[in-house]
Amino acid sequence: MSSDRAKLLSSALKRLTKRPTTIMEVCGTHTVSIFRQGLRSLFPEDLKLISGPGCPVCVTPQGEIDGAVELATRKNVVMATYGDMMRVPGSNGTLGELRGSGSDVRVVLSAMETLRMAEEMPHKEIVFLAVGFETTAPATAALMIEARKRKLENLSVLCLHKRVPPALEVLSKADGNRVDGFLLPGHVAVILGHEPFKFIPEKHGIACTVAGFEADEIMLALVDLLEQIGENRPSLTSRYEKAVRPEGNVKAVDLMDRVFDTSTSAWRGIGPIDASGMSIKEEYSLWDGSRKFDVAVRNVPEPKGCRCGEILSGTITPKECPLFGTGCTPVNPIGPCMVSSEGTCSAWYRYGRKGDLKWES
Amino acid sequence: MSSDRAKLLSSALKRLTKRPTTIMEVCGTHTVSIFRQGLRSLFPEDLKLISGPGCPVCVTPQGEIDGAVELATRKNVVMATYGDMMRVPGSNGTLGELRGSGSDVRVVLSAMETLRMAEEMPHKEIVFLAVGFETTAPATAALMIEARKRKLENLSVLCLHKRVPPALEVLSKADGNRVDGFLLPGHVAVILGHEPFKFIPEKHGIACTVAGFEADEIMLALVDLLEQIGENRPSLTSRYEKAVRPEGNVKAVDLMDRVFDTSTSAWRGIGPIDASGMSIKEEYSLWDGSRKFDVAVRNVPEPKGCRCGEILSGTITPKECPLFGTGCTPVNPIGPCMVSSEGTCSAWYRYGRKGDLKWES
Amino acid sequence: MGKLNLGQGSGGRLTSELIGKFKAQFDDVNVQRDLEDCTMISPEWAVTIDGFTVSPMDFPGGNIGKLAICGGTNDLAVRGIEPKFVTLSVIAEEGLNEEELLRYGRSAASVCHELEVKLAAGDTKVVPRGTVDGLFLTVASMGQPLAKPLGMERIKPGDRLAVTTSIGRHGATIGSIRFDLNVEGLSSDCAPLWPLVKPLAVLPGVRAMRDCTRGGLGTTLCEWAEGTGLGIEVDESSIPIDEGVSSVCDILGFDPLHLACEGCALIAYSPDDEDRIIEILRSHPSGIQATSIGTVVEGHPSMVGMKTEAGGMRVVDMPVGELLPRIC
Amino acid sequence: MGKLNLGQGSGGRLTSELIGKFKAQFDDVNVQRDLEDCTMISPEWAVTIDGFTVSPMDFPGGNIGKLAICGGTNDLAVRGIEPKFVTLSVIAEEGLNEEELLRYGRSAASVCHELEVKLAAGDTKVVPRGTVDGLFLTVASMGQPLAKPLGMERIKPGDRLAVTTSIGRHGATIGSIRFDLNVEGLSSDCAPLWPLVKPLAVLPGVRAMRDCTRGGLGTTLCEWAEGTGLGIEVDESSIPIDEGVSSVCDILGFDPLHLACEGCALIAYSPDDEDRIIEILRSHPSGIQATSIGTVVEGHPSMVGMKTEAGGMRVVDMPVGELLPRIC
Amino acid sequence: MCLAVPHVIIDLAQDGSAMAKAGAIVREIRTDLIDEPTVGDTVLVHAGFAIEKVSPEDSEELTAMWDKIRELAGEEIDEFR
Amino acid sequence: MCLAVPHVIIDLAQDGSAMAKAGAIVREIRTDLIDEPTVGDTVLVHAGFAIEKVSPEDSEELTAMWDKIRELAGEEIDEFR
Ligand code: SF4
Ligand code: SF4
Ligand SMILES: [Mg+2]
Ligand SMILES: [Mg+2]
Ligand SMILES: [Mg+2]
Ligand SMILES: [Mg+2]
Ligand SMILES: [Mg+2]
Ligand SMILES: [Mg+2]
Ligand SMILES: [Mg+2]
Ligand SMILES: [Mg+2]
Ligand SMILES: [Mg+2]
Ligand SMILES: [Mg+2]
Repeated sequence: MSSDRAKLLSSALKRLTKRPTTIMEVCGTHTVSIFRQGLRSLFPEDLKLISGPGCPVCVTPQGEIDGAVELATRKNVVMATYGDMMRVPGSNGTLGELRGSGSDVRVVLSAMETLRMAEEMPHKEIVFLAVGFETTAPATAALMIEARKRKLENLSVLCLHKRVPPALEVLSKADGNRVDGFLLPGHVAVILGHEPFKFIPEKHGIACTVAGFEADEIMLALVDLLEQIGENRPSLTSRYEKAVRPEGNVKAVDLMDRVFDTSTSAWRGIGPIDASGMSIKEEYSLWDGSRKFDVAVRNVPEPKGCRCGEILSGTITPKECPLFGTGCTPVNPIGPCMVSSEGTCSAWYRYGRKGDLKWES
Repeated sequence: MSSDRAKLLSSALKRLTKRPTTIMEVCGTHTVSIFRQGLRSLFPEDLKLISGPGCPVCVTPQGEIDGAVELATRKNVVMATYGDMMRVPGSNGTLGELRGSGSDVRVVLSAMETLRMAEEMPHKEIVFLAVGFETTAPATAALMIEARKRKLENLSVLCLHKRVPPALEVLSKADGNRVDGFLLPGHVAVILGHEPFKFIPEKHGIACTVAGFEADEIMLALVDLLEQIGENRPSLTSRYEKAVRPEGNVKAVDLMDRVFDTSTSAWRGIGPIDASGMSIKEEYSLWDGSRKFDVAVRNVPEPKGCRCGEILSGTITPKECPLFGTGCTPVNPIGPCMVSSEGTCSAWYRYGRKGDLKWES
Repeated sequence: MGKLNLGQGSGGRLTSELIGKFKAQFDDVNVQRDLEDCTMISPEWAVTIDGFTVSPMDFPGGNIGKLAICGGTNDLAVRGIEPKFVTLSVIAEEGLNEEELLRYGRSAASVCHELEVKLAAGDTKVVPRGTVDGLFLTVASMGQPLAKPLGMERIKPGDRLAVTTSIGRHGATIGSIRFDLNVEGLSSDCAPLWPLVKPLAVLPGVRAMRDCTRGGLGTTLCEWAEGTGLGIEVDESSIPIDEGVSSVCDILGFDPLHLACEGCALIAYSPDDEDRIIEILRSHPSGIQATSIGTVVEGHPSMVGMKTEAGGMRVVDMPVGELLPRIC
Repeated sequence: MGKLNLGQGSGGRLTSELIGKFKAQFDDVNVQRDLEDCTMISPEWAVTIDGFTVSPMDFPGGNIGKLAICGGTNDLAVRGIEPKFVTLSVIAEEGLNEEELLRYGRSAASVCHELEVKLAAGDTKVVPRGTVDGLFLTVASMGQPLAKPLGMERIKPGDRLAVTTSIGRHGATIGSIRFDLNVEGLSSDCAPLWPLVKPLAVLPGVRAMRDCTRGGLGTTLCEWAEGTGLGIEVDESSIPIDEGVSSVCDILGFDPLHLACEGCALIAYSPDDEDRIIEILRSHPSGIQATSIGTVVEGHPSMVGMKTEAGGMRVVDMPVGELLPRIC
Repeated sequence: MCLAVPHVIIDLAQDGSAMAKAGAIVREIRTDLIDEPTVGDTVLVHAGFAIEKVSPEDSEELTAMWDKIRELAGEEIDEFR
Repeated sequence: MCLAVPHVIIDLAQDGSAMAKAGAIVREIRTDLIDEPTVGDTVLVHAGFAIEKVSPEDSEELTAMWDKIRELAGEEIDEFR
């Protein structure tokens, strides 16, 4: 974004922010993008952005991480996952540390890379640890369909995928919800389209705009939201028209539907949410790592003093956590929000821990 | 040995050597022992010691080494052998080099160590590359009996064992044999006793003394031999009475007989010798690596210019090989006699390449 | 205190912490108390040491041999110290091609030749297969200062900062190979800095230089801010970044400020000398992309701020842990 | 030219050959032309570098940290150069216990302390699991000569030779662990030599010293014979060998002359000074086994002869290739 | 979540994969999730899959929005100048 | 061939193994090949197996031989003195 456009948008935002307004950016990539581009310093003081449950790594319960870590330690297992997962702490260390103790854990850029791994290591069990929202889940579905087609017996998926809309419903109807508008996740909307989000303005009266990830796309979406809020006509708009079709990506949704059922799923710090999970259908059970290896998921209490639950539901900002920046830093993280590179606490610490810097020179 | 005793023995040898006399030390350990203890410099000029075919590593044909090397490269195979074998060159490199290219080749001090390896690596095929004469073969036999008892399916033996007496028969009756006496291998005699060697004086009129490996034991045996030669009454005597019983080690021979048949075997540089081999009996065929893995043994020509064959049969000494010390050194060995640490050429090069040094200081 | 992890090797905060703990063991015998990468052992001589491992050992723009001599002498060069001697320790894996080893040796020698640096001592070890990944080179270098050694203690508020070339090229090159990305025109910036910065060593306006290696420009900026207790401000739009580097960052989710450089120095200097310094740098082939990128300030002590392209302001921090591709 | 093999790492002939070939790549930039282990870079300063890897990292008598500083400074000490500074490069494997690493650091530091040597620079890298076996340390040391540096060029026919302690203890210790032998009373000789040999550095009768490391006393003797073109004669019965070392040699078929030492120097000196030198050595706790073992001669040039216990004479050569147990 | 980068398709394979260019990078991507992938299409790639085609031009709505914002910001922008 | 070293048996196990001492070394050896291994026996160990017991004393024959050698060497030895 040119800084001319930025100035334009910045003053538009100032004009439109007539009273203290709270917008939740749902998506972790939005959180990071806003911080990394220094956009917070361009917002008027009364416009407050809080982060939501939009880092899939952060919302995975510790018990599920522990199950994955345990599976990766099994002798014959080669675990493949996205880089994001390597640093998330289970009760007994992270997948990255596990690799340090000799387990075979590999970073992939695409789920499909595991197909070749399975073929090249016939004596090993390749487990793809699948994490992410509706954006990443179609790729996992495509992988499982292909694995079934190729009859790959040594490839399976440990599925931690989650669905975004049910989580937004929980937040929308929560007591004490102080969100005036949602900056909706652009890439989830690319897959799901507008429909699954319409209940938010319609049932809960909260403004919604689908946003892209460039600085101007985010700020335009905020302009949109502030207009809705100012005019008190909550609706669902999109400022990511270049990529999102209102009906979404039908092919991708279809793939997910072929492989996954909808189920209740636990969100770290939030608790179980109806219909927010993706469980592998019976006909793909041979490729379901959880069933194949009987992965146990225990209920693990959250780290003491960590307020990630409140962070993830937007109830507090990191600065309100007494551990932030003192007991809890990226070097010695306490909670997942400080570990994941898209975690809210991590982003606040790395890009804004001393508040908004003022340009001196 | 005290140098007093050495002086005594040295002068006794001088007295007894009345004409140019050639003794063959059959055993590689004798060769090395004589050189390392500097005994050659204590011998009279007319007493010439030549080395025989007594380094089991040297007499293994290149084709058999190649077969072992090929087997070691197979994916699932872990090859275990004595340190002696690591440096012997096959046509495509040594076992040591193979380890350098990622094959799993391990040095053991005892055949029995492979039992634990087999139990600890159930998914690997452990192959014990068995080499040596009648001293080492009983250990291999004990291993195979135990492997059969424990029903270890992933342990086998690639058997390159050889028998000494048939080789001595070939040398004794060879045209142009210039050996006046044999310094017989003490440890082989520990196992076999005196009987299998008696044919040498009796049928071929060549003096024989079983010798130990200490300086005084070797020199005493030479005294014995020179007396026999001087008095022209070739017989079989023993100067290793502290260890060798005339009947040998019946238990050890029995073990060998249970596991091995007698067969024709090829000796590097010498050719096939009747009854000089040990082949694994039918009832142990499940533990016979050669059968199990169908190891091919091709006929490989000797390295060009290398005269190891003549060295091993005592026809020439290393100094008579034009490559010795120039084209062929321990750093860049051409033939096996320069590679093996008990090889004749190697011993000559390492301990006596400039002839017998004279003490200056 | 647990087991070592890769994050501790990636040049950012975790590395600093580990190094701090390790150095603490040497407290009573340690003369390298400051945060500079080389130490004066007498008024005439400075010394530095660095270990080099890179996978793959050949990469566009260099190889481990070239890298080792560049990296090993750059730590001297950036303090205005003329590299005079290197010593080289080789740890090679059984099974490595001998010809390959010798080729890396030739590359190393050719950088020595370019720098007129002499090899003073060496050590070569071959270790069993599997106990080292190919080759590790360690270079200790000795050099002599042309003037009073540069160092961050000279940095003052108001000083300007420049980089000598576009950033992140080494890290992006290695990352692209590791994650199998085909990037047109991308190669490591691996280069010796002395020929470029020698004229600056005697300019009184130059305060300090640092080669941005592991952890990238961002880490070096933070080290200076934290080491001096001053604030630093840089302007994102002024930082030279090649298209290949930004493409790799886009796809893997890396911050170009955190990608390793191997031939890029950060320079702090008096604002009065800016034109002259940039001119000197640009007149050398490896400095044609040299650009001023920011300023030392009194505000936000020990912190680095960056004015973003969007006109906002954000904190620049060291990377924490291994750089891992972000996907979801 | 093929693939590197372990023999090239064991300190004997193959190692010399490989080092020769590698050094040839640096021909036009190499100032280390002699065969000594350290080089004067100015009239006041000498430098040396050595890489250290040992498995296991803890062994009776020391650990890799102690070993690195001892070995890294002994190359200076044996030239009569007082070690003043060390630089230390650490390459550690992901997964190594951090506490273990720090403990090795403490051991290293405590040798520095004993030697009054300062740590001048360091580098710490953590590399992925499987790319290094635990830990590699590289030490480059700098020191100052007390007098004209000792060196083999001073050795003359008629000079006598002594060792400062019993030989082969480090090699036998490591070999016994590797082949699972339980040897009573055996421990590595790993020790810093400077405190022991410092008084000799200023004795004009002392010609040269060398620490017998990889390849053992035999290799050092050969290097001197070949380097000076003179003959050397040693007397087997005078060479101090502990019972543990001979037991290991008996069982594994090793030659004690080929086993590594890490705290034993070979010294060449004028015969007139023999008594004084042996007395000086024996007055230090790590020199109580010091013994004269032989003589430099004009005969059999470049060859080492040994008068055996049996009263015979044989050639002493460097080991060729990896030391492997002999069985059959 | 969901880092996605625009790529231009430069070559199509039969098996549902394609070569695509993002800045200086040419890489293989999967096209399973989009309709009629065509050489020249700009697609958004996430985790190795093209998840949607993107239109390179601003929508009319967006152009209109920019006008509105310019208007809205009018005075403020002047302050900056 | 056949490096063998004398060991003294110091402890016997049931399974055909024994602990034996050679110089400063105590190690496990196999006793499968010898009759009635007994603590205190000196045995010759090759490739981990005791291959024979050795008698620590010189045989009568050997003692006689030394006498003969002394006699034989008589004059020569004098030359050395
Ligand atoms: S700052 Fe740390 S402890 Fe506090 S909520 Fe965030 S992650 Fe949890
Ligand atoms: S010196 Fe070399 S080439 Fe000649 S016989 Fe011996 S091993 Fe063969
Ligand atoms: Mg595993
Ligand atoms: Mg194999
Ligand atoms: Mg350095
Ligand atoms: Mg540096
Ligand atoms: Mg450096
Ligand atoms: Mg060295
Ligand atoms: Mg050195
Ligand atoms: Mg040395
Ligand atoms: Mg050294
Ligand atoms: Mg460094």
